[in-house]
Amino acid sequence: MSGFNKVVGSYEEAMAGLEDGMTVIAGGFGLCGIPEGCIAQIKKMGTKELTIVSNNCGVDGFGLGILLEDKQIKKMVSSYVGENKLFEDQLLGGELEVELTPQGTLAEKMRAGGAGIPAFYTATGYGTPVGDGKEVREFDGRKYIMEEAITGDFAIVKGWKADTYGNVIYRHTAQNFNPMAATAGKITIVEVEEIVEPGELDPTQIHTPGIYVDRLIQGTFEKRIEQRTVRA
Amino acid sequence: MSGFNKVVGSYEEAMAGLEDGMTVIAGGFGLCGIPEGCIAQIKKMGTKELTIVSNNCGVDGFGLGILLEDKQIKKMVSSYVGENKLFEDQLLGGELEVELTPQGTLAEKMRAGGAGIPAFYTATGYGTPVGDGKEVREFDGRKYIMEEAITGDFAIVKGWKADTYGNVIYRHTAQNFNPMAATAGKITIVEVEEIVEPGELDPTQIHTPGIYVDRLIQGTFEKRIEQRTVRA
Amino acid sequence: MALSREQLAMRVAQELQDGFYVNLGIGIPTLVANYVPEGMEVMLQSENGLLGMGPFPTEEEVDADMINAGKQTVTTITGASIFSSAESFAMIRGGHVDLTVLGAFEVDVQGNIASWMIPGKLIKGMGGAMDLVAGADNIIVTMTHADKHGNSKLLNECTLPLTGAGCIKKVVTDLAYLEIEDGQFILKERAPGVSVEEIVSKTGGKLVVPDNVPEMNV
Amino acid sequence: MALSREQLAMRVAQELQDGFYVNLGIGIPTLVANYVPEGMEVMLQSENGLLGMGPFPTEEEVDADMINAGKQTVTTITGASIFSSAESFAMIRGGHVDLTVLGAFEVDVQGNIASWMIPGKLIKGMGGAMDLVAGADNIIVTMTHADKHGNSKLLNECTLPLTGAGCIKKVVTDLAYLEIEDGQFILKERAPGVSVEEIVSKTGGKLVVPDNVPEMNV
Repeated sequence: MSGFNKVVGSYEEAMAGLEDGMTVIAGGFGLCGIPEGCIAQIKKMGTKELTIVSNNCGVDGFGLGILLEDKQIKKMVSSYVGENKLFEDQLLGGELEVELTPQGTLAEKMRAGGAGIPAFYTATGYGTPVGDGKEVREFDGRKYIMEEAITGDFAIVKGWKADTYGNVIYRHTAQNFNPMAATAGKITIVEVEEIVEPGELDPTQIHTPGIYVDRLIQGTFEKRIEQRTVRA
Repeated sequence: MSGFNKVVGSYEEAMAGLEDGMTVIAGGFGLCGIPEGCIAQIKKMGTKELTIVSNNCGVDGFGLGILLEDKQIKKMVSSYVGENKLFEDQLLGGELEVELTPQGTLAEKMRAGGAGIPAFYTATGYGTPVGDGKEVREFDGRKYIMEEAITGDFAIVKGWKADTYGNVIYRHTAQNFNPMAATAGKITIVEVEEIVEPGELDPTQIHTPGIYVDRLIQGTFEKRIEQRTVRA
Repeated sequence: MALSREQLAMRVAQELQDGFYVNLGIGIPTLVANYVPEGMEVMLQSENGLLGMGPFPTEEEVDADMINAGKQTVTTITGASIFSSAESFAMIRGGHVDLTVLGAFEVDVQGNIASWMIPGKLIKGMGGAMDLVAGADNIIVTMTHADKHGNSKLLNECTLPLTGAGCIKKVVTDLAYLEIEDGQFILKERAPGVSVEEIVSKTGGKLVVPDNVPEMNV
Repeated sequence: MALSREQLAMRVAQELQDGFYVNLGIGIPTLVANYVPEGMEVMLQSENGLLGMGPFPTEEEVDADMINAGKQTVTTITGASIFSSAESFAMIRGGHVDLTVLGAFEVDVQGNIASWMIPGKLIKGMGGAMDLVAGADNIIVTMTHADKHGNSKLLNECTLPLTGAGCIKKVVTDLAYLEIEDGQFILKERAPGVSVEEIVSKTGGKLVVPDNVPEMNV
């Protein structure tokens, strides 16, 4: 039997079941560690009215930015979205909704979603527009706001290596939001640079255990750099 | 200057500052991955009226159990404490208080304490004695209880290897509660089997980053086994 | 005849599916691992922080740093992962474990379960049981149908302090397989040779008996 | 004379201590890393998930998978650790970072800070700034004392939407170092050659001027 083999052979198969109006949680920070292949597949499928939960929305022509071209995104839940022109146009034109969420709160909302924690309290955003309409509560003399968990119909994740069981490790700072995204999808798809056999990864060094992963695909990645800074 | 070197030379130095009435969070599950040296030092110091937050309380004559001998523990916050006779005697004799906390809630309370999350909601314990007196709240039609974070004056942690900066990795299932305990102490002491130079551990494979660690000491460990089960 | 512990485990094992991540409690639930159908793969989760638990070690393999939630020395299977208790219960609480099997003192028609505390006896603690029952969608309780004094453990309302409220839907006892729905037990299967009458007489809670109650295949 | 960006960074660097874990925001705060006193070690935290950020890479070292919170390619120092964004903000929110340095549009006498949004302009988002100011005990705000139109950025009440409430205690501007206490700014140091009168005239919020206001040592 297939047992725990999560490998699929195509991005069509990887993203099968995605429908208009669904919520997709995406790993990545800026253009670092983004699931390039899954995003391209969503563009190809033309799925519309999507809510995308991702720290950023790519740039013009790359990353999640390409989903703006055909107006596939209805709403972004992000901490920072100011990298592209189409985004700005659609936002100002009222075609796109944005729910700005502090970066740490966003990471924690994803983790909570995956971990069965429906809500938590944080001081982040108290007394700011982020706290508007949210429950305020005092603990030990300090004020906190209640934030609710996020889950997605799909989660799309970029890993470095994975075994066929879906045990994933990330490379350097391409880890970022990916481990939390992986836990928070009803269906979690991980695309990686290399798929290895079970047993090749050290069990104590796995960032995302295979239990969170539904589909695994090997991709190729452009890995565009947003701010190429070098020293002599 | 000393910079980030967390290494101390003795358990006296490691546990300096511990006073009667303080709260100590301890890593370990059963007798696996327990900070043997720190516990022995607490016994030697004779500190009293301690609140100990640990999944278990050791056994008679080993682990946290040795702190019962001189009645050093006022209160245990644990999920399972039924492994020793002295414990039972002191509990029934009213000399010891126990706050039973579900294992997953205990782990999450420690994590929350270290992560600046003062409280969170969980379905665990709703409708049971654990939920008594706690706020109940409904999310998406399901009932949850509010649980508050735990922090300690001290956290005592058992690692496998650490570099001198306090970056720690754990061995096998001796990881258990140790990473969360490490984040939740005002002063966190980690004892390890081996101290290496910075750079010897892979930066992406560190379980506890050194930022959480105040004092680091190399110890020797008996590693007693509670249930030695073998196959032919 | 009432099922043996092994037969109970065999019946529970019929609920396994290929690719399931499974958490097995101490006692009869542990035995389920011995009856995974030929060719099927399941992966065992141990709540202290291990996914992919293997058999007990040989004398040479024994390692104090490799234990399961019952504090027994164990091994890992190929493809296992090991993590913190917070991560382990994130999996459990978040509903990522496909099947949880555990024992109980009592279960009632509302799906309540009591399994951790008998007032008047020393309380040892709930360990991970409350997290497991609250986190799993798919739980099977295994227990004897009645206690040694003949008192039913399937009740209209649990008498002991609860482990979880409204979370149990399937019970396998030594006499029957039952499901819980709309505030009643539904008798689905009988142990071989056990009569419906015996089950009815030993079930304290409201019980629905369909016209046809097949024998278990164990 | 008003401090240059470099002098501002130098003044902030005087607040560093050996063994500090420090998060530096974009702009002037980033420059602080260039003025760590000789022989002192600090470790830079980048909120995308890196503790122990090193200098920019050489051409050969450039790696798309190794960036900082400003999305710049960086390196790691020996003894660095890399982790998820959840872990990174656990550190930040949990108060484990010893010092946070960031810019601002406005700061007020209540310790409120506005740094992320100017209504009427397109809102790009707060990134990690709200988490940073809510999580740190020890925050230094660096900014010019007044905007280019001469309007003070040190106010009795911020006019822009807040990044955080009541969290700022120290401000280093191009004219002065001030602390915030009991609903007022306290003038602690003047930039070399800058008069108390100029600072008073450019400070919108309630300002306490001690008898002796030494010049900064930059």
